[in-house]
Amino acid sequence: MSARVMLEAAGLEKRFGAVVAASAINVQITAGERVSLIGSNGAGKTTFVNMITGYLKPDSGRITLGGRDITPLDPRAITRLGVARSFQIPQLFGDLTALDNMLVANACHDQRLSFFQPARRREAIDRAELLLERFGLHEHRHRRVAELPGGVRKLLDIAMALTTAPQLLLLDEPTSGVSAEEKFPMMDTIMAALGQEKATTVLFVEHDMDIVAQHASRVIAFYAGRIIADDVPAKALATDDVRRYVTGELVNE
Amino acid sequence: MAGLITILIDGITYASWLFIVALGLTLVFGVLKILNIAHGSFYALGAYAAASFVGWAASMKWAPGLSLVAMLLAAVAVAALVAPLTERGLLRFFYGRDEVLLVLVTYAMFLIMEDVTKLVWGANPYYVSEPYSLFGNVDVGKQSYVGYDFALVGLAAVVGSAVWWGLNRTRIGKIVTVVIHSSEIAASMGINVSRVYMGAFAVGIFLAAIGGAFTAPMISVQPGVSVGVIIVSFAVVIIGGLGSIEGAAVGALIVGLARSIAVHTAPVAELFSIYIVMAIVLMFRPEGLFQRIQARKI
Amino acid sequence: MNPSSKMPQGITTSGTVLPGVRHGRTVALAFGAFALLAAAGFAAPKWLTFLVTMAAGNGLVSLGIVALMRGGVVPFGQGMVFAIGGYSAALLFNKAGFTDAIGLALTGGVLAAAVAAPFAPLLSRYRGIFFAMLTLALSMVTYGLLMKMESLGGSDGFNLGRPTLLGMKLPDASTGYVMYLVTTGFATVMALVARVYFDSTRGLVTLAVRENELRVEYLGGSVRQAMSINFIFAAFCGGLGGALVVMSLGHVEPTFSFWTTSGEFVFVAILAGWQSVAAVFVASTVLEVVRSFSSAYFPNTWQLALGLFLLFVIRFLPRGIGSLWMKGSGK
Amino acid sequence: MLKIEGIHVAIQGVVALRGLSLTVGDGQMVGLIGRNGAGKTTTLRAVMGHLTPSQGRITFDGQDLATLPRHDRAARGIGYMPEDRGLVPELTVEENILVPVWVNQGLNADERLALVWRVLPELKEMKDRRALLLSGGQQKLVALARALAVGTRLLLLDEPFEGVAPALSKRLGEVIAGLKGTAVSVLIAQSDLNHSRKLVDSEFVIERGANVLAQPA
Amino acid sequence: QETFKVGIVSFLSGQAAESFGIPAVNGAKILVDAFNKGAAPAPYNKPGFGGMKIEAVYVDENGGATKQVQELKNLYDREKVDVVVGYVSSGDCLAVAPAAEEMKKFLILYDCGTPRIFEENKFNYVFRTASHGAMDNVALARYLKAKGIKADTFNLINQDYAWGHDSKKDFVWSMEKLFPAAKPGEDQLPKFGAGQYGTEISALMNKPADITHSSLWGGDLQAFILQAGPRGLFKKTQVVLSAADHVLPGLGEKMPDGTILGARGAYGLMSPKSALNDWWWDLYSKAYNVYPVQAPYRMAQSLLGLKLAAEKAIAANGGKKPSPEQLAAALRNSEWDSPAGRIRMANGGGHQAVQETAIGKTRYDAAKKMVMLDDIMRFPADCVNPPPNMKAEEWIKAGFPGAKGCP
Ligand SMILES: Nc1ncnc2c1ncn2[C@@H]1O[C@H](COP(=O)(O)OP(=O)(O)OP(=O)(O)O)[C@@H](O)[C@H]1O
Ligand SMILES: Nc1ncnc2c1ncn2[C@@H]1O[C@H](COP(=O)(O)OP(=O)(O)OP(=O)(O)O)[C@@H](O)[C@H]1O
Ligand SMILES: [Mg+2]
Ligand SMILES: [Mg+2]
Repeated sequence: MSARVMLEAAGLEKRFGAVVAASAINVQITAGERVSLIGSNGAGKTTFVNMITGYLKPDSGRITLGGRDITPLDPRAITRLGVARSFQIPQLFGDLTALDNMLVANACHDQRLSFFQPARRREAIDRAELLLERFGLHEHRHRRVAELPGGVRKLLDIAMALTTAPQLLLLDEPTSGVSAEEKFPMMDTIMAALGQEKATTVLFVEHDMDIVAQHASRVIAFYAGRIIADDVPAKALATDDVRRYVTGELVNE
Repeated sequence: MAGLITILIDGITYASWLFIVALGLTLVFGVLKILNIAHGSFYALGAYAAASFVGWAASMKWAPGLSLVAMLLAAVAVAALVAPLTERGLLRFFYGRDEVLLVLVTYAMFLIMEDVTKLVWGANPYYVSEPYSLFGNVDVGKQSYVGYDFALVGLAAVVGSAVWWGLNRTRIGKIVTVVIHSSEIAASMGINVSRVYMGAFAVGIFLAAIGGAFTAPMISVQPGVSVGVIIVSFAVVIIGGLGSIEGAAVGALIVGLARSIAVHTAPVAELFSIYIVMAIVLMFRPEGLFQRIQARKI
Repeated sequence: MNPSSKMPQGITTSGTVLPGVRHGRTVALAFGAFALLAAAGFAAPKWLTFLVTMAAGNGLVSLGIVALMRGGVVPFGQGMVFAIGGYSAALLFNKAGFTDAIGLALTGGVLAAAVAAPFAPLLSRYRGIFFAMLTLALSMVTYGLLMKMESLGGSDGFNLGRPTLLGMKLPDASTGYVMYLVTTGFATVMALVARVYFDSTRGLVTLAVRENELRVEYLGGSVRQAMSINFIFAAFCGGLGGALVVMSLGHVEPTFSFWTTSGEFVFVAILAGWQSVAAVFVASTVLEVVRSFSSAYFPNTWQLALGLFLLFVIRFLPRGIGSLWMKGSGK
Repeated sequence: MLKIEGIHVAIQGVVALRGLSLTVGDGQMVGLIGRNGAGKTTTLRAVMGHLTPSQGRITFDGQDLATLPRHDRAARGIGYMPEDRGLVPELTVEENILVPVWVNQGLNADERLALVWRVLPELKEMKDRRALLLSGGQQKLVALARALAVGTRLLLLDEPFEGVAPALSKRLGEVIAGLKGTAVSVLIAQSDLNHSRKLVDSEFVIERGANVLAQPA
Repeated sequence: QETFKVGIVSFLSGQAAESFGIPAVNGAKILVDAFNKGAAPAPYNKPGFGGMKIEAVYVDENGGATKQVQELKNLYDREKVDVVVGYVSSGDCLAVAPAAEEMKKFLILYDCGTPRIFEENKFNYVFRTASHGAMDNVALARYLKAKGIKADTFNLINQDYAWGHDSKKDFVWSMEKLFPAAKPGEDQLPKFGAGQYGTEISALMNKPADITHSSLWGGDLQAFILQAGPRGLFKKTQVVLSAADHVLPGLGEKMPDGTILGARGAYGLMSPKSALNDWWWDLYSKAYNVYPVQAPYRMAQSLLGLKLAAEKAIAANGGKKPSPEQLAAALRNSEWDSPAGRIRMANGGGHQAVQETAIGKTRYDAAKKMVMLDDIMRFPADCVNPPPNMKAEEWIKAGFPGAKGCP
């Protein structure tokens, strides 16, 4: 694999009043990596994802995607460059059915929207249903998503992110809210779905260390806005800082 | 120089009654999420009730100074009578509906109240002008102002601070904040949500009514008084930011001053002054001057 | 086994459409409806055809509002485009001697859209009540300007004569009916256009914007573009409606742009709901009928009657009249 | 103390619970286990009165809850931690915890606050921060604290461990375990057995709105 | 027995209801009643209209011009009324006139003030049975002149809509002719229904002028008087009001003394002495406990004119109900006596009435507990109305050519 740097964050700083949400964040992600972002609550993981995707502007620092500076861009422009994300709290179109949610994702992905072409046309539906099926969402496709249980919504959220066939995918706590016995199959599903899109780079925020150990090729651990570890899972999870602040294996004194 | 002082005084006195009325509007929106078109009708009700009460007070031979008390009582009576009727009897069936739908509900209420006030009080005008002379006149330079106008500024300040203090500095205020955020959470905490709605709505009506009651001495109370205040008070709360007390105060001052400047320097522009100010403010602050804190979404 | 084959056939295909097929059906439906309307109008008494003409003209404005409502915003100032359409048709008629009904209607629509276009990017930033109020402010400024324009009759407005149709003069007796045909014809065409637009990919994205803008942006869709387009579309509908109403009415005045006028358009749009385009015209007609009869039979309390009617509809048909026959989409 | 007998609940026409039953005894810690969409949240919301069962009964200390207004639950000592935290963003952490104490007579604010700070000392440091600034996990802690503040008799915890980093979820586990043996009963809704297995005295597993089996742990 | 159906449209709600709409409708009700009983004095003493019972249908004018056109069509087409008498608002008049014309139905505009209706259009079926607004302000200026009141400077406060604009211009032009040296000062244009005039009053007081002119009416006028009175505006300047008689009964002692005002005709306290007027005054006062002001007078004069025209047309039609054309032919160029004096359909090709008017000065009579009008001066129709061949604006600007009989 060529060691092409796809995403680089250099010297990111972000404060909210007195709270430091990001401090001296330097990260380089190579294409094809599966990176897990871990950290205690409030460590700055979501903030990091938000800065990469343009939702938050860092106070200082620079983010480049494939060599191109994306720091000033808005979420839409960054999405159009092939970055997709899912959300800690699913962001769906509550009054629409699951299928329609997917159709919207499809439609938005098309470069040119049409005034004439029906949204619910056969080939679009087929494409959407394929993905829904892959995520086991097929039976829910005609239900209003506001009525769907939390875990299902989570999956749908991720399925929508995948519709845009991204080269970089950021998942914010994909398995939270998903029942225990489904967490692993679900990560398998996601990763399998990704496998088909060639070499999608994935960053995922995760609290379950077993999943991290199984699915990540690299772990970045956050604490109080700083990166406290950045290594392959086995090594990262073994550092004192991570054991103290993240997994709680070492007790805080 | 004298011109400037006149502009200021005129702007502030105009702002005072406007603030009282707009305060009620913004409060009701803040708590119940209803932008109440019928607010103008409550204003009219206050004015009519004041006419009836002051007339009654005069017939009971109350001292002239007590007519102010009669006006206050009128506003209380309107709030005590109308709030339960409209809130319990009508609005609660529409809670949680779309904001715009609720605007229409209150529009329907406005239509109904127009005819109801006409049926109750008839079409003939009422005058309550006795209290207007209570405070004598105050001379400022070339101008002679009616003391009552300044008394209204005082009333606005008192009412405004009372409501502000109640919402920001008391436990009741915090409780209202919880209800504003989510009625389900509030109920889970043990808050009697309908009572808070009712209370906020009653206070809102009271503010509209007291605005009407204390304006009554300067106007002739007759059909149609409701229409004029609606749009101006809307403009005030939009400029200030919906649901914000500080916003209503600043909005009322801006509207009052803008209008005063227009009348004194370019009377032809009076008709649009308010809307132009509103458009300009929204241009730079899409949600008004005092925006509500937004919860984190992602 | 393919899981989809387990589903009952009706569910899999409900809501799905094959390209062209649905459009064909919609067009046929529209033509049928228009033919029916034309026949009914011929037989109906004059007051009724006039009422329906007005309802159709006003309904066009509300149709534009529905387009915006689908994106989650409600303009409280559509009176502005209504007035622009009306005034431009009337001025063209009086000052330029251009009298063709269809031409005037189209000009009204196009001019209204042209005036609205520069505001569209600005307004696309606003949501909720603030969008409503900013449009209201614009319409009230327009109202104020029209009030001041003494050359346009100030607050009293002015009259225009009888339009012609495709070069033909309209005889006294049938003017009402011809204008009825022209207006309902435009209404049918615009309803058709709106239906196709609402069902298109763009139309679906509009619905998504209402639900969650953030997500639309994160999927690469442009919220502001969607809003702007809807705004311009609504302006066109509004201008068209304004021009048509003015031609039938023979009179135009600044109250066209007053907030109560705008309020009624919004009311019709809400009454109709956002699902069905036909419902807009039904709602518009229902409102006119209720208002007309209550003002005839309760001259002193017609507002009370109208208010009660409104409450009744909002209470029992919260998703609009359209929800009576559009059960499919949404909940 | 809490007894749910065969309740049916529909949300906007969608049937979410069909004949669910469950009991929580005095001082017991009970798990309500089910996959996504099984009806856990619905059950808790029905107890809190946000949803009304079309059939069946919910009793608390023998009193039928259906006859009581929604806000009466807190007065009877039921604390609720909703799935989505439900903090009031404008209020500070401390105010979020205190508001329910204020509105329920019979609770001593100082006492309840002291209890909360003792059990969750990490919250004391952020007591003056507005809730809207907290991260998801931090909000979970505050929500738990708020439930504790009024929940003198029964706590309803909806997925307390969800989205919480391991270190913190351990803390939460400790806190909940610490309630054992006190007079407070706890009902924990969870899809994840890992956290609750060690904690609960008994568990009810539900699927598609109905009981699958009830077993003592 | 055949009935004659009359649609009567006026403000039953909204801002013009109290001052104009409802008093006018009240007037119509008792008058129709008296007609049906044959109780009116001669020549109005035939029961109903030439023996046909009059049936009145009342409609609210509130709601805008579009609604009015629609309701007008409903009245003719659905309710099958024979004539419509109505409309206070000039905008409504402008809108409904062509609609009636197109339907070839008979329409009487009884109140609205704009001169434009018959100056800009020619109608066959539409009539206005009252003078248009130019008369009011011409008379005011003439009154000032005749009484030798000092008018070196004058301020203006008028509502910001056509009525206010037109009144202001008519007054300013008249002043230019009659007081060439007079200088206009403040020109305030509060919006219709403003209710609060503190700022405007300050502006007027800042630049005090000899005369302050206003065409405010209704609630706006009352609020203005209530607010300006205590601030001493009426003492600093001679206030002249073009259409203010209707606020006198209500305001009573709150009406400052010495205010010069008109009633848009010789109405109310300024009405001429006549048997017909006495009858009408008593009829109205007994029914409503207040004397009639301008609105019921104007309604009465239109119904009286309509009655004579209808009877003439019925006679011409051999006792049967006349067609709109026959009605129009009968009313065109006709003349009749009203409680406010002689009404002559002299202008606008026989479709626009001219009438006399009067101006007076207020004085509160504590004994009678009512405002009286002193120094009343009467202006014959030909003195204050333009001749048939001239538009009001041209006429005033040309220095009132052909004005006859001015005091
Ligand atoms: N929009 C915001 N306004 C104010 N403070 C914020 C905002 N977003 C994040 N913060 C603060 O920044 C810090 C980091 O928050 P962030 O959401 O990134 O944490 P996280 O690592 O994702 O935590 P969790 O696992 O609980 O989701 C927190 O202390 C949070 O309170
Ligand atoms: N607002 C709603 N409208 C309609 N149906 C709903 C609504 N909320 C929940 N439901 C339905 O009720 C059922 C039970 O949902 P509930 O939220 O109780 O599940 P849960 O067990 O808490 O799941 P999760 O673990 O995902 O939180 C689900 O099938 C869901 O579709
Ligand atoms: Mg996070
Ligand atoms: Mg749940």
